[in-house]
Amino acid sequence: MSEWTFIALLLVTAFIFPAIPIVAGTLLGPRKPNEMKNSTYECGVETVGDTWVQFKVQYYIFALVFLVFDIELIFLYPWAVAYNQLPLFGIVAGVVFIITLAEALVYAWRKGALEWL
Amino acid sequence: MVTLEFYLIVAAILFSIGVYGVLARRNAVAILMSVELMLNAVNLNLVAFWRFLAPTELNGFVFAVFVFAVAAAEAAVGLALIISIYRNRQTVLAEQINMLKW
Amino acid sequence: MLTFSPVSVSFFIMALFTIGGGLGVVTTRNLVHAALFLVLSLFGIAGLYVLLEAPYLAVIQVLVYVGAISILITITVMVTRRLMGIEETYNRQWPIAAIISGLLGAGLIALVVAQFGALTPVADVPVDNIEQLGRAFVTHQGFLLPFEVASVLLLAAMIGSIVISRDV
Amino acid sequence: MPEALAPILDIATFIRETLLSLFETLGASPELANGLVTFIGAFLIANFVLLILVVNIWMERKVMARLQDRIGPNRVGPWGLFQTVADLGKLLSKEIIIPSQADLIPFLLAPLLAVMSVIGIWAVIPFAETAIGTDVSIGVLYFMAVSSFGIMAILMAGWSSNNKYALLGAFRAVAMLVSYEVPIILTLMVPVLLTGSMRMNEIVMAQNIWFIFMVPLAGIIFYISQVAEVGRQPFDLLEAESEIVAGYHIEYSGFAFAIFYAAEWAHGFAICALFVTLFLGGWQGPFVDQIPTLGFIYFLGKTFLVYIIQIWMRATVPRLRIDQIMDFCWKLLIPVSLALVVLIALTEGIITTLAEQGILTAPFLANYFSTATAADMLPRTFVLLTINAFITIVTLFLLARRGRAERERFEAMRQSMAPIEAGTD
Repeated sequence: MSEWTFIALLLVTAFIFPAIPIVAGTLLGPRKPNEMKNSTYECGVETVGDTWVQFKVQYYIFALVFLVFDIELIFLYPWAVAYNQLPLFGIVAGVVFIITLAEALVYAWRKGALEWL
Repeated sequence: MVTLEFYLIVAAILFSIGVYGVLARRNAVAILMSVELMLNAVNLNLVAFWRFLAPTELNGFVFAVFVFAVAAAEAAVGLALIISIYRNRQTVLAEQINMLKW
Repeated sequence: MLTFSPVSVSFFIMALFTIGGGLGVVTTRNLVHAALFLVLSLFGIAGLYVLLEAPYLAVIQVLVYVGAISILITITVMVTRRLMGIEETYNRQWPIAAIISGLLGAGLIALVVAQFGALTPVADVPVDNIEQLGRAFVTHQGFLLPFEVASVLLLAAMIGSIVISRDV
Repeated sequence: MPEALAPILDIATFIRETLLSLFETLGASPELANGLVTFIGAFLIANFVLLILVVNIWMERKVMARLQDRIGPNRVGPWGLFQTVADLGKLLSKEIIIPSQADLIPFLLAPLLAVMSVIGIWAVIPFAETAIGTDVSIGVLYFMAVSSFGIMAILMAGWSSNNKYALLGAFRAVAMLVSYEVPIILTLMVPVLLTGSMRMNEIVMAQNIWFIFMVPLAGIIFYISQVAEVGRQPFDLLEAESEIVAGYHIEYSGFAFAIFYAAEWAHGFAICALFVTLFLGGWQGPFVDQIPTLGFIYFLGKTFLVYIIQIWMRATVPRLRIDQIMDFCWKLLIPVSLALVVLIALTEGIITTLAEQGILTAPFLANYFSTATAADMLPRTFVLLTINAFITIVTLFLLARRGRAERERFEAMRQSMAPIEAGTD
């Protein structure tokens, strides 16, 4: 547990450190807002409404394939840790797992889901 | 020392929040987020039981790991469905998705 | 019972994150804010996992939820954005929903307090927990079948969602 | 080892013990003293990360300048060493402009999260055998988890600015970062496979032969993917000025911008430290088991060397297009790293099984997985290098065939276009 105290303290410190100059900057720094300055930067043209740009599904698919590999990691890292003591059967079981997921990659590739258009 | 009941109470509260979200929100994405909360409440329960009742056995731990995998699969398919419905019907409000066929 | 210690203080902070984030998810009207609250809530749960001496699960919680699922959700919010006004986000049955979930929560808490009063851990977590897990995943006595089924589940989930989200 | 020299030989332990006894004589309980020392350690690491940034930025500008036949900063302080400090002073005195349509809380939270994700990485990096923030049992996964906050920060920044360019930049960035996380996950598994542990210090200690010499392919893929993860050149299209102005931090100014900038630079240095820890032997070096303090020197020396390579890459390689970046990741790095993991596992499984059955009998196969001495690791190095060479050759062969096909297709297209071109002239 004590090892996580360190991490908690480090993260809190890391959060507070940059927060101080930002707060100081907003409080002490120059503050002369005007309409032009505070407008959104769009190369001089005024923004209309929200930024409602429609996004392509492509972004979703990349995140999706990533998610699948992320889950793979949950199962494979314990396997990798135990790897040195596993019999051949155990190693093959892990390899089968990887290959099943590689099929997912092959499918996405073949379907053209990995092309950036 | 934090005893088992505190973890279970947190999980119970989170679960009911999730139930409320599922029942009360209109947006399908928000409903999915609430489902995600419920799943996590259950998972917290599992891990707490594992830690307090059978820390030397792997069963509870493994169960939690598999819940992760299922939750991820659920989120992926659920969000894909929402995107698909949005493209076909231009809506993500749950009460407007009431036709079985279109 | 509860005494003042670093563990109990961090438990309360994390519980606050979890429940506060959860409340944020269901009450905020802005969906991107809801996704951010979801991240906060799930991060709180990761903290609770650390306190439960399951750092592996905590790290995975952060990796999978903060690193992947919340991004997926945010992208979905952006992709389905055009109709996502700031107007009302509750349906007509929200008072009933509030009552039902309140009752459910109260019932669950009563049950929990009655059944699992002040239990303390029966043993320590083995040090080579993760190694055992890795071995258990690939042996007959362990979880070989679920392990391989999980990979098929992920394959199916991925193929399914690619098919669903790509059809025009 | 002479007793009097102990503090110098192992300076980290010495400082820790001194502080502990100091706090206890001041009347603190052992837990409190421990907590205070932990806090001081965390504070020191956070400071180290931010202070070394000054050196990093200065070094980057100097090396870049030399590579481009310039002198670089040379006015503020000796050799322009205080240029960064002056820049910081300037940025501090500037206004933090908050766009009127921005979403205030995520807008200000995003840079903080970005810095947090970078400083958090350093918690598990061993500077020397006795000087590691905390040696958690899942160190390798921990830094992956912490860096995923960086992605969240980018999304928050892009969304809360309420700016089309920022959002577009953020989405591109996220798509790219998420993609390059996959090869990192896969190649990171290789050191874990070789060591049988996820503790950073154990991974370092296992490297009597540096892992880069055992699995060069994994090391190179890991490094390239990490460089992409930082978004440095040649993968810097997150802020491609000519296309999306500045990417996700377009609306940031003053110190809020400086913090994003700092996070990016610190991340660039952190990945060098990670690469050194995982593949270049970390603090390992001659005499380090007698004098642990030397570990600092080896570690920082190697890290700066790797950092210079990064600057060198920046100065030489042109920026890639986004489709090229994606193709490079999904169609080259990921298949290769998958093949690497699968082949390593299969080959080693078969070899050890054969040795157990007594079919393959060689004395060195008895402790094939041992990492105790460099000599013990030699047979494994040989096997792994063979696998690496095999995969490299196959990959190059496939790439060459692909390239030839592309060229032929292009030539054929030009042939068919030729009469039309001639006609229009």
